[in-house]
Amino acid sequence: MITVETFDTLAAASSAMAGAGSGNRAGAGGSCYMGGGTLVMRAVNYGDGDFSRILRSRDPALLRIEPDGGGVFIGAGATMAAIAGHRETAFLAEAATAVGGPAIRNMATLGGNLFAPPPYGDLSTALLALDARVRTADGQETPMESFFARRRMTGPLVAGVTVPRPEPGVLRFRKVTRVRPKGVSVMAIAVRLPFRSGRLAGVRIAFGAMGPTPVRAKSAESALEGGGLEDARIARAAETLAHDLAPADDALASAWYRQAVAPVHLARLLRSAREG
Amino acid sequence: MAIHKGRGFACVNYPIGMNLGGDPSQALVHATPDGKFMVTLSSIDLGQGMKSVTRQIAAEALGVSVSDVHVDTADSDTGPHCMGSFASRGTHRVGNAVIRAATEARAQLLEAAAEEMEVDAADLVTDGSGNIHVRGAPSRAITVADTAIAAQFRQGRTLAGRGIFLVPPSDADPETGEMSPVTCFAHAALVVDLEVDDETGEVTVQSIHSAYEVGRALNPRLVEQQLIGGAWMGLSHALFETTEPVYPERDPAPLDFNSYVMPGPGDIPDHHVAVLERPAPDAPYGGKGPGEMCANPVLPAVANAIYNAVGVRCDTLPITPERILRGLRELGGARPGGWSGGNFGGTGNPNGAEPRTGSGDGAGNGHGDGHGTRPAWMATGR
Amino acid sequence: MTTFEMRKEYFADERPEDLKEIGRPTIRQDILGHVTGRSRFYDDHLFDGLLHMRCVRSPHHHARVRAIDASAAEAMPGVRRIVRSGDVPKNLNTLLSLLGFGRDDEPLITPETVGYRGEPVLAVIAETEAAARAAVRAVRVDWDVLPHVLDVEAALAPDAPIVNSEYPNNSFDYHDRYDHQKLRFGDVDRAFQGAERIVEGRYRMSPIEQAPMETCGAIAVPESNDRFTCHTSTQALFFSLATTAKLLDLPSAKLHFIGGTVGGGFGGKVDSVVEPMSVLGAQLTGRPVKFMWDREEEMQVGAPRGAEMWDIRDGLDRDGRIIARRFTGYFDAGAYTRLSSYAVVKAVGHLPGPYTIPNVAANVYCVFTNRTPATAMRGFGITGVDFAIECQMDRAAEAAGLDPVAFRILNAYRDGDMKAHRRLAKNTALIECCQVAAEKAGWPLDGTALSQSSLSGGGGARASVPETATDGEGRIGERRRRALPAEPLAGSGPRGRLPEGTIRGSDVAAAPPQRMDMGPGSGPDLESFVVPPLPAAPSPATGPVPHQPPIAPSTAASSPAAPATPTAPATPATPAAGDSMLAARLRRSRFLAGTRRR
Amino acid sequence: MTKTAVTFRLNGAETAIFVDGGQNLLDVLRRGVGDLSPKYGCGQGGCGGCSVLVDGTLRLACITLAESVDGASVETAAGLADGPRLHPLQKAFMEGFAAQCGYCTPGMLMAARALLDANPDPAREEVVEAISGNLCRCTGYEPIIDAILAAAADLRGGAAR
Repeated sequence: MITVETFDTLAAASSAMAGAGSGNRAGAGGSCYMGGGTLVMRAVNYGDGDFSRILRSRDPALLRIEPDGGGVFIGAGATMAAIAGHRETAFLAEAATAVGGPAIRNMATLGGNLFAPPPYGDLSTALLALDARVRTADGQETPMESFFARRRMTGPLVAGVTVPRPEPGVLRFRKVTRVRPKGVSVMAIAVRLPFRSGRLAGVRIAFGAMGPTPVRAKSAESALEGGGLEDARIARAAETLAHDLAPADDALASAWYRQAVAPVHLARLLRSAREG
Repeated sequence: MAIHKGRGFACVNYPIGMNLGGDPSQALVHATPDGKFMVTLSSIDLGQGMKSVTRQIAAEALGVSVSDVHVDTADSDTGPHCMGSFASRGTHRVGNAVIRAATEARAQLLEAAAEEMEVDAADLVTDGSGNIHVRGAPSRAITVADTAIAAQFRQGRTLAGRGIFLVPPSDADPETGEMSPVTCFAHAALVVDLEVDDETGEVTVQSIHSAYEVGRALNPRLVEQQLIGGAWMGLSHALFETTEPVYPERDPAPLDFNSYVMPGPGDIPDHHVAVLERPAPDAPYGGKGPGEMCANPVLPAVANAIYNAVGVRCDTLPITPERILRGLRELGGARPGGWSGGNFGGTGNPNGAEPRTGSGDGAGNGHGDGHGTRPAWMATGR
Repeated sequence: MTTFEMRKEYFADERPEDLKEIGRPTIRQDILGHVTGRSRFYDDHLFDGLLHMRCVRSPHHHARVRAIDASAAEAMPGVRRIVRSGDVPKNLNTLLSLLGFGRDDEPLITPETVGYRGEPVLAVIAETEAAARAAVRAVRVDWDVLPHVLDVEAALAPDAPIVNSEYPNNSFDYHDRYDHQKLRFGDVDRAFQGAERIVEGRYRMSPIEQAPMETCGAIAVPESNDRFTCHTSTQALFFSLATTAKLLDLPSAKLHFIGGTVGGGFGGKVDSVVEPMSVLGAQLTGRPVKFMWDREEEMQVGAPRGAEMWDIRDGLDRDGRIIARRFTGYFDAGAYTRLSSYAVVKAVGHLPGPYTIPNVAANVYCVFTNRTPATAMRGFGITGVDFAIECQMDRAAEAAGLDPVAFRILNAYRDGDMKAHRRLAKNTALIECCQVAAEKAGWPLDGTALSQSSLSGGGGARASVPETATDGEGRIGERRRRALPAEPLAGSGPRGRLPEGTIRGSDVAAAPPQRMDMGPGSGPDLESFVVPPLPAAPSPATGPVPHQPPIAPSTAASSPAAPATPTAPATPATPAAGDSMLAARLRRSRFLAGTRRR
Repeated sequence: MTKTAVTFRLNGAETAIFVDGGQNLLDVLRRGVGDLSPKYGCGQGGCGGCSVLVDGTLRLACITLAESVDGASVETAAGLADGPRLHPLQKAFMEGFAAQCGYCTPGMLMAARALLDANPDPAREEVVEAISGNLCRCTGYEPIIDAILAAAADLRGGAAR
């Protein structure tokens, strides 16, 4: 049987979680933090979560979307709809809108997206490309990449992310689905393409649903870094993808197919970036 | 990258009712005291419109307005036996049972009216809007309501009918397969236009032009619902659906609608439907069930269109982007207009393409010569 | 965008237009309920004290239950009853036993050996769905995992694991005689030899889920009058009622089934699993019990449309007419028969599609594999083979160098033509559909194709049943004899390992004439038997017989060197046994008899 | 089992009920309160059959923790009509033959309602997006999209009058 505990502050929830000796999701104590519920409630409904205790927080700070230094802070409780609709996070609107139908976007939160297994995690893919940092309840910040490398359901609760604000047009996002207008990802691709004096400087390329977590395609980044988006360069970048991506078979597509079309979709995304 | 247009054709017939017969359905019809009619069934409405089409059939056969008829189903204590809603049998079997029940009730209605009017029941007709009158003399009339009241309270007569329809059971011959499967068939033909992305194997279906022969469209809007929704399901079966994506292996297995995929509202092609009506002699007002056959021609038409577009024969369903991409790799790239040609068409060729004479050298060789020129039938339609 | 037009000019003289209500776009009777959310689907009935029933299911494709420990589950809060296989009074059924078709082969709750992943071996009834789920997770089953087979061709191999003990050959038994349903019309092998072109194709489709938005379910309620009311999502009310009565050994008068408003079915709600489960639950607890599938069960445990595989071989003449068409079909039934056996017969009756072809043959198998049993779906028995036929038609048109539409019109069936199942075509309209679809799409047809009509050009010579080659291949057990237990198999009759075409004395009564010549609708003409030219047969002498192409390879254009005509033993003429078999079927039929047998 | 008291407004009426830990809103609406208009299709948030509005926002009841709507306003398809007067969406679905089995209809209506509340003059693609989380197995969507557009036009006309 499930018990639900709701806390006024994230800190309280986090220490309750820590007290239970577990983390954000199912841990040793069988506790699970719930944000929007899109994944947790499904597990509850099907009785297949390995937790018996749900922790929630109604901390208003979790809903914040606000400027933070040169970037934006997005609270872990901000929904896809809120992120898509907020002026401060307009650069993430495309990625946030790519998630689910309207009802799901009204429910699914940033925090949940950070922990969602493939084929979910479209927004997180964009955040990885933007070199966002995950802020936990203890105030610590971790780069997305390290966060994903160690992603597990233990440790302090996530308070939100801080995202460097990209110049307009620098973030490009593409979601490949089987179903239109909405389906889950065959893959999601987010690229950060900052030009300095006509050359790319600080390229970041992230793929979602191409591994257990969103992952950077570093070889492709190197292929582009310091140059432009000429066809040959794009082709070279696309060729390298197999090194960095490790997709799995699922009911939507095989690993073979995902690997086969990843270069195509990356090349198309880069060409469309070149063409504005 | 290239997007290749293709068009494909397929046509089918479809057997109406349970194979080999032996699948009865019954109906009861009775009048309320003031001449409204209840049709009692145990048939299932699972969206196909059973309640609605049997209501119209009953109204027609009774000679009253549809607003004076209500269909009640399905309760095993009150509704007489029905084999079920499957095999496109509902309209045909249940419809016929309803006609029989309604015809019996109508005969009693006319007899009751004749007694009230002191005329011969054989001379009476209904006007379909609540009146019974002497043929050719609309002013010599009595309302259905007054007739029912008289039947019940003065004549002591029921206005009710029972109906059953059964195609007698038969069997298939073990040696030759000789059999009497069904009594009538619906028909369909359609053209699918689509585009194939030769780098990803993705297919976008643009339009369907179809002709469906349904015996008689008992309610054209219900028929339209079946045909439009059925074609959607055909597309879904052609391109999307499977519980075992790498059959015969059981995994990975879709467990939700995120992974068991179907076309979304953004995947819907234009669909231009024509309905033909060749009434089946033993069907209710000629109507054949359109519910199953509408999906069937879409599947092969899609496969044929993909072949036309890129030269890949898609013989395994569903035709996923992966299957197409693997086919393209085996082929060494798309071969648009893949078809070995022939001398055909020629009239009204909107492309002005010349008919070609191909090698005609046989099976499986889908890409002989002249890929650059499209046969006339490949031209994109209106 | 959708457009919709009625083409009233076609068949106008066959269609009186004096109807008042028929043909009108009357609004649906049920629509007000639908748009207000007040239509009562089975689950839209509320009961105090409703209990929830859920199953413990096999995680293995094929396994034996050594032991089940439900003690922890039984002790959990909210758990009201553990339901074991022994609680099902008559725990063996086949759906079509209601038609007297096939043998009982499937338990409601499996006592020992499961044949597919997801097969139920125990059920739990609890106060809430959550409690039932928790209890199911607490049940421990000790499994003895067995080898499994998932591929239809592998299942037919001599050494394949036995999927379904009632059908140890892994194929359904047809007519107590063959391991497939045959169609024989004319002589395809001879016709292939004279064909200008041969076109071959193999077509496959994987299982499809009906995916109604409302999952399958039922709520059974014990009534004060010692009856049970069952609110159900069934597509076939009395079918489900009779199945429930049979499995639970209950007089049908004790059952009151209510349904009729169903959230989509598409064939998936015929199987009558949820109804006996819920009624059993209500019997055992004395309380209302709901048994419904969640979406995962609907997708992987609920019976799909089964997979099919079709091999088609066509012979074409110089003009592009199809003169011979041969099918080998495989329906993947999964672990139990359900409706697949019947789908095969329906498919055979549908062959060779809506075309007039003078020589047609088919062997179609209902094959058991270790997967979820298949059942009906929209297009039952037809969708798969129509896909195969219509892809094949495009291949054949290409081979003939003909426009695909014109090619179909050339070969289309017309009024008065004899179909392969030996009934005359009437009320046909394929040609007109082809013409209208082509016209709408701007697909140019030549004058010849445009001038054709379903009303003319049929009949005459096309109305006759051709001289037909038959054979005795595929007797039950032939394929797998060596791999199976030595003792004779129930219901399969006396057999020995005899060369194909050989008919033993004891089989003669059921044996067919080897060649028959029948006029339309007539019985076999007993005067006209001749010794048939049989196709080349595999040697019966060589070891375990691998699964042969069910119709032996033809000897047409591609391999002209082997016009094999082995002599087959002549056999005395005996009329086909169809009539007596039907009678037997009717005698067996519970449904037609209208009463339940004790 | 621990029960939690939850109070909310359902289609304008104050409602109070005890819920189980982890119980979802769909179950509470249907079995607890007796509003049977939202439908169970998956329990996974994948079909939209249980779409409801919570404080005016479209949500899926099956994956909404029931106690999270404490103090909120919940609207379902059962509350769409004003007594016997149908909402323009209901009328449009009726006249446009936009339902067959009817099981997805209540959820579809609520998704459409959420759209039209925010955007009275949607383009066709916006309607497509608005119902992209709601599955229909019968209609092929086209009649549903048409009906929503027709209702939007009707509502705009009504507002002008």
